[in-house]
Amino acid sequence: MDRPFAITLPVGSSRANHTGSWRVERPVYVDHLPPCNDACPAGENIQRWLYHAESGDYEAAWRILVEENPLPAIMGRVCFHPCESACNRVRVDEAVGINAVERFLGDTALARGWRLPDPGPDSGRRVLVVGAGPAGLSATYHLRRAGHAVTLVEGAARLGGMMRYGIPAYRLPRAVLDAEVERILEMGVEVVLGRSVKDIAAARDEFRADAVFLAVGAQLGRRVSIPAGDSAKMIDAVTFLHQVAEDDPPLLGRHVVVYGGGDTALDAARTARRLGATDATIVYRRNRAKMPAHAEEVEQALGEGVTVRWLSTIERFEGERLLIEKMALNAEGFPEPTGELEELDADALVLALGQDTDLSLLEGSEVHVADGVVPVAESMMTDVPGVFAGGDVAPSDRTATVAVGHGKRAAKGIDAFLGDRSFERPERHPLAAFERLNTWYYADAPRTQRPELERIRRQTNFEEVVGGLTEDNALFEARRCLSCGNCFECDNCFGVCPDNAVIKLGGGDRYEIDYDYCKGCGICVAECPCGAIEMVPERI
Amino acid sequence: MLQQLEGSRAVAETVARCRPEVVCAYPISPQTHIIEAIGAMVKDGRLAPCEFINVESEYAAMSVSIGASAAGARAYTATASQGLLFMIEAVYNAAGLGLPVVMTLANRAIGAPINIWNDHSDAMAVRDAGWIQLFAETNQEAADLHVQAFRLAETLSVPVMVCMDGFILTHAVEAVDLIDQAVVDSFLPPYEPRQVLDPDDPVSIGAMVGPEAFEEVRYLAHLRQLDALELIPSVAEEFAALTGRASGGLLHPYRLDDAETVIVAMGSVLGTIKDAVDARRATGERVGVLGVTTFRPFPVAAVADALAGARRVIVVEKAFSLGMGGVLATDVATASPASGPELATVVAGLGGRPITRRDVEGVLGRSAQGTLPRLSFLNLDEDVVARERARMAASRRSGPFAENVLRDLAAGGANR
Amino acid sequence: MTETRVHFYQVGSFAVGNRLLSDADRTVQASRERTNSLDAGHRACQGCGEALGARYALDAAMRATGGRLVAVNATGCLEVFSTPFPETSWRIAWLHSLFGNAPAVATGVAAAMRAKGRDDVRVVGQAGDGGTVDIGFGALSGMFERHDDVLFICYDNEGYMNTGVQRSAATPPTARTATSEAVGADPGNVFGQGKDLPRIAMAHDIPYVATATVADLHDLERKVERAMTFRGARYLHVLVPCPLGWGAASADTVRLARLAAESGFFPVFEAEHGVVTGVRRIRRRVGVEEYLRPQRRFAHLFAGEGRPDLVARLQLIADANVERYGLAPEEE
Amino acid sequence: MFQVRIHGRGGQGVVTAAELLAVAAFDQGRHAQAFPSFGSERTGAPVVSYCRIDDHEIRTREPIDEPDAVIVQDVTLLHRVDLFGGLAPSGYVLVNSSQPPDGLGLGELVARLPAGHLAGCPATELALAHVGRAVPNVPLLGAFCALTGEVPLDALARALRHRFADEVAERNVAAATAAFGLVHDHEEAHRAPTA
Repeated sequence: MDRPFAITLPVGSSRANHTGSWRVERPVYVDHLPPCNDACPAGENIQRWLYHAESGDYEAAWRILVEENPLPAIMGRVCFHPCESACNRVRVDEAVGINAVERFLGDTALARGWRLPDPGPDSGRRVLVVGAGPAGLSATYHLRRAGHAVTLVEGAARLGGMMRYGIPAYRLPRAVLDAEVERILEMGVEVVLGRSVKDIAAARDEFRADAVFLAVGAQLGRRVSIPAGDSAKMIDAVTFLHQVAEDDPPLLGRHVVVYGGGDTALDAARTARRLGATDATIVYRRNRAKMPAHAEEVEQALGEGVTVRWLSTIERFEGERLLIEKMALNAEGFPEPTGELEELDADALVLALGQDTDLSLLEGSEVHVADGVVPVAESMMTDVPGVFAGGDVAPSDRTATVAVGHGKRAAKGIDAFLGDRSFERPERHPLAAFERLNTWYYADAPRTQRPELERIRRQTNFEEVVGGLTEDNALFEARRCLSCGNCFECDNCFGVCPDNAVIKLGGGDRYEIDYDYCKGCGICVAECPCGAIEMVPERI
Repeated sequence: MLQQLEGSRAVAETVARCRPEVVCAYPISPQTHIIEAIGAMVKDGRLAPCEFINVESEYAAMSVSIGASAAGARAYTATASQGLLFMIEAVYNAAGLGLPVVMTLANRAIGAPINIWNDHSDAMAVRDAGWIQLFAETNQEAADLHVQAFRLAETLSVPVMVCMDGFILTHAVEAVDLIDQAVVDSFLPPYEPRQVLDPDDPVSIGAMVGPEAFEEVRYLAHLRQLDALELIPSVAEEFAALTGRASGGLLHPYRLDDAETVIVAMGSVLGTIKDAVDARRATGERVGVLGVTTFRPFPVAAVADALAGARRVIVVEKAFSLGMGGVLATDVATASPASGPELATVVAGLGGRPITRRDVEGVLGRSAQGTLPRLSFLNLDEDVVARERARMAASRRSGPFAENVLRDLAAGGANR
Repeated sequence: MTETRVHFYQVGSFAVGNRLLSDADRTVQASRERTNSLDAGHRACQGCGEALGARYALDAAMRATGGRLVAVNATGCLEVFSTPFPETSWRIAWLHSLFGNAPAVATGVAAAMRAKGRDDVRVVGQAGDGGTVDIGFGALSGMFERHDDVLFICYDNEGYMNTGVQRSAATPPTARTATSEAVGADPGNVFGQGKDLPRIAMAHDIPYVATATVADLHDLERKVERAMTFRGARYLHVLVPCPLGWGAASADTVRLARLAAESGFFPVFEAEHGVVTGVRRIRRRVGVEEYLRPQRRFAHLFAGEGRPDLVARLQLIADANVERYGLAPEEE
Repeated sequence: MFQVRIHGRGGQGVVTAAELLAVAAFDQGRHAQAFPSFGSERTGAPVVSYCRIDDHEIRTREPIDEPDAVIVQDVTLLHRVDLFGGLAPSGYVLVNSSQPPDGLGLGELVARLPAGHLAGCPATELALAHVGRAVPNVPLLGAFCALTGEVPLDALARALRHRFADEVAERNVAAATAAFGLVHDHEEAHRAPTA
């Protein structure tokens, strides 16, 4: 160097000074489990598919979605989205409309004819799936992906189970159901319709199945004894909806009363309205807050003219007249009879008091049944090796989404069983708690957009006639995702480091800390919007 | 071309021919005429390209010069007295950074008490700053020294201060042969910096240097000063070859051959002293004069050589270090030959007090008689001093002594 | 169904980068090609706001000028921690002269460039608040009034941190420094003193004056870029929290800068030719207490029974800023 | 060497007068040195300037204590400032006045100096008439040329033309010439009896 000694220095020479030695704590990148993923009964990687949807790559998003769930257009309509209840954004403004985006992706896939992934290489093993509801279909899909042959046996005339016979068409258009079911069948499935399996062991032998997945659902409407006159027309909701689904609706008359407080009660009441009932009244013994039905469903039902008599029980049903007793909440919040009676006009009473499973096919088998359901291990296997059970027959919440999740887990359990491997659920990351987020960085929805957004969100959770999201709105909604717990490459850490000690790898490869220079100040951690960096004590 | 013009004007014209690219101006007597004239030349386009900047202080004047020089421009400014002290931090800084700024110092006393007239206190206050300090004897030399100053500064990467006596030279109208532009251009090539702020080849200039290298940096700067001792005479010779004028160099000896008594001095007073020496020589006294042109770096060897034959050396200087004595004299003593001449310091001309030929002859006379003390103050009014001392002894609140002295003088010494 | 264009980009323009934005809309800092004008290996404290601010501003200036930039630095933390011999952290042409003369030195560089016909090369002068509002003030004012072609950036950490946290004319009232100790009836720095340099700069009628913080990178970079569209003297005043001097956690540097702006205690605005042309309105307004509490230099306001009277006076300052510049969030 | 000391007040061109005189002497191939009294005086304050003229190089820098000529640009300075200290026995005195020296109380000087070495000149009036400004310096220089013969009038005229532009130069030359004429005639009148 011919420049003046010490007065003039060549640029960037300080890189020789490794200030990383100052550090007592080091930042490390982590991946935490987003609450939406955590809450999803189907085990969807919601945040990941939203990530792709955010950039408008809907096919990539859909492909990640169907890694877990082959029925997004259906779930985008019927799922009660616990993901949204868990969403951290609730504490910023409102939850991300995950369900609506899922539906958008599902519909887009159907419209563009995207196909599910090809089946895996033939394993030479066969699995008997009993019941073609969401659990059975989900299991079928995942088993095919693993390369196992599937024989799908369904007692009804058509596939879909409760999705077809329990959920009214205004919530789930049959064209959507058919299309998503058909797409699974395209993977190559042996289907046997109209065949009720009576003996599980015999059927296993008959179909030369190496394993069985039992997913017959809960098809029996629960009855209670209500003093009633001979002329009183009573029907359980499951039967009622099933008949409607088969285009053979019973004649209920103009005044229909539905007894119960679950979603099925609402479906029954709303269906009755559509069938011409001038009034459909739900009688429920507790108050609105205690109603097990989902709030949106209640809202929609009320909007359609369904009336609800909360805090009421049915005392007696004599043809055309129903006597109900008013209840009052006691100090503990439980309803107690008041003795106050009231009459209602009623041509028919629909009982929506819950469903039971028909497990007669297990009689004589060694499969253990307890409290009307089949206890299963984590792999969804019953006491009997090779026999798995899921959906409504397994102890769990009885929703289509849970069933889809069961189907997936059972398929993995079966795959492990067939491969003589032990089943292990993948390790779950710690939960990405709201407290880890720096929500400052998330954009507020622009003011001009908010009324529109609210309208859209209203639509998304409404019934079919309202329609799905436009692409722009789906994109907008996807972009509301906070990416809790997982780096989404916002460059904050790269930018806010006073020591240039964050290396940007780019192109989806995120970042690395340059520990040669990182002094451990922790700004990157503090300013990471999604909590994907944490400080750990320096190893000494 | 020989012209009859004011010293400041001669310097301004000469500096302009050195093609400075950035000139800073802040008014302070007695240098102001110089930058006024340059400003006019820039404004009317005679001097171009050149940025003439009216700064808000001398501190800024030197700072702007530092920035300009570091960016590769030839930078010039002028100041005096308080102005130099106000910029002193930047004066040191320019030298420390090795930036070849050239500055005219129109020498003036330093207050308090405020005094606008000539002496050398200002130049002495920055003698350790790392600048080359050249003292002009005449306006001709003042003008010529600026051309040499740019050449020296840029060759060595050391700033150069051309010192000329305020008013006595800056405001004197006398004949000066202004150097031709072509001669300057042949003598002074465009500035090629050793370090420069260039976005295409970025460097950091002005790093913090700790104990591990500071001494080396300072020593390197000292070596550059020693290099200057070699370069200054050769540049002066080259200049003489082009112009026929003996401006610059380390020393100006006058009638030193066989001189037993040598007066050492700097600046314009040398003319008066030469007249006095001639007068004494006419009476047969063996006296001579040694003019010091290059004060920093101090030409120790050359001074020793020049004084080798002297028996008495009298340093007449326009500054002194309070509580010690002569400043130039101290350097001369350091340089004095082994023969050990008798050394006397005469502090003279402070705050513009005239030094006449008669005064100098008086000094020579006292020296010859052996009555010249080692340190004396020329024409000091001992009575005034004694009376103020008495006032101070008599009363605690004797008041400001400068004002007391003025009042005393105005009253014709009756104010006892 | 109404079609609505998407204007919403997840983190919008709050984060440093955003894969959903076009390159042009991302910050300079989001780019792997950024200059890193101040490079790694410097000796600033952990979490130094000034190191951050300097890289932000100079990288933006480098982009705005296509790399034709020279920086002049006053003495201070930034200079000391960036260039201890034999290492420099600068990747740009950089000069340090003295504490109080950076504006004048920058003038000199600009003048040299002009004389050499290098109008493409632009000059940035930079100093801390001491070098700007105190010791460098005369030189800065001179540079302003001459309209020299210099962008001067003050990295304001509200005190003399390099020398061990002493009070400057930019230290806020009640703040404890080594020369305004938190003792006596009026602990910390006194009320009613200090210089509002952005407004003083505006009074010079220079083409551009702006304030910014290290908490809003987009805003800061845009202001540097805007400043570079003007010729003449320009001034940018950047609030850079100092973990050491403020007694704050090193991780809180950006957060404190954000709270300073969101409380209204530090108004973020810009002015052209002496007229305020834009403000960064508060997004989520907070009281000054939220800003002050995490800083030990204000600890005496909250210790024991606290000094709610002094906090209230500080709140009045924030309120006055909100009023003067119209900083209130749109909802208010 | 011929040394001139000029007294006046700030604003009367005292310093310029010395400089013009030096330039005129230089024009004659002589060495000349002009310098002010180095004050920081303001308009109206007493001011002194000096000019040395010689045929050899002038090295000395000391103020002129023993002038060969004293020019008084403002009669109000008379008797207030020591105007004539050190004046050579055969020196010259030129006063800006239309009055005779006796009337100015300079009888002692008249007696001391050789005949014809003391002259008055209504320089202010001449300046007003020719230049339009009450600056007496240039007419006094014209008078100086006539009084001392140290510098010829045409050299002064060239110095004036060097210093001033066009019309201003000519007006000054006219003023100097008029003054020269007045003093010259007066001197002739003095010499006539002795001739």
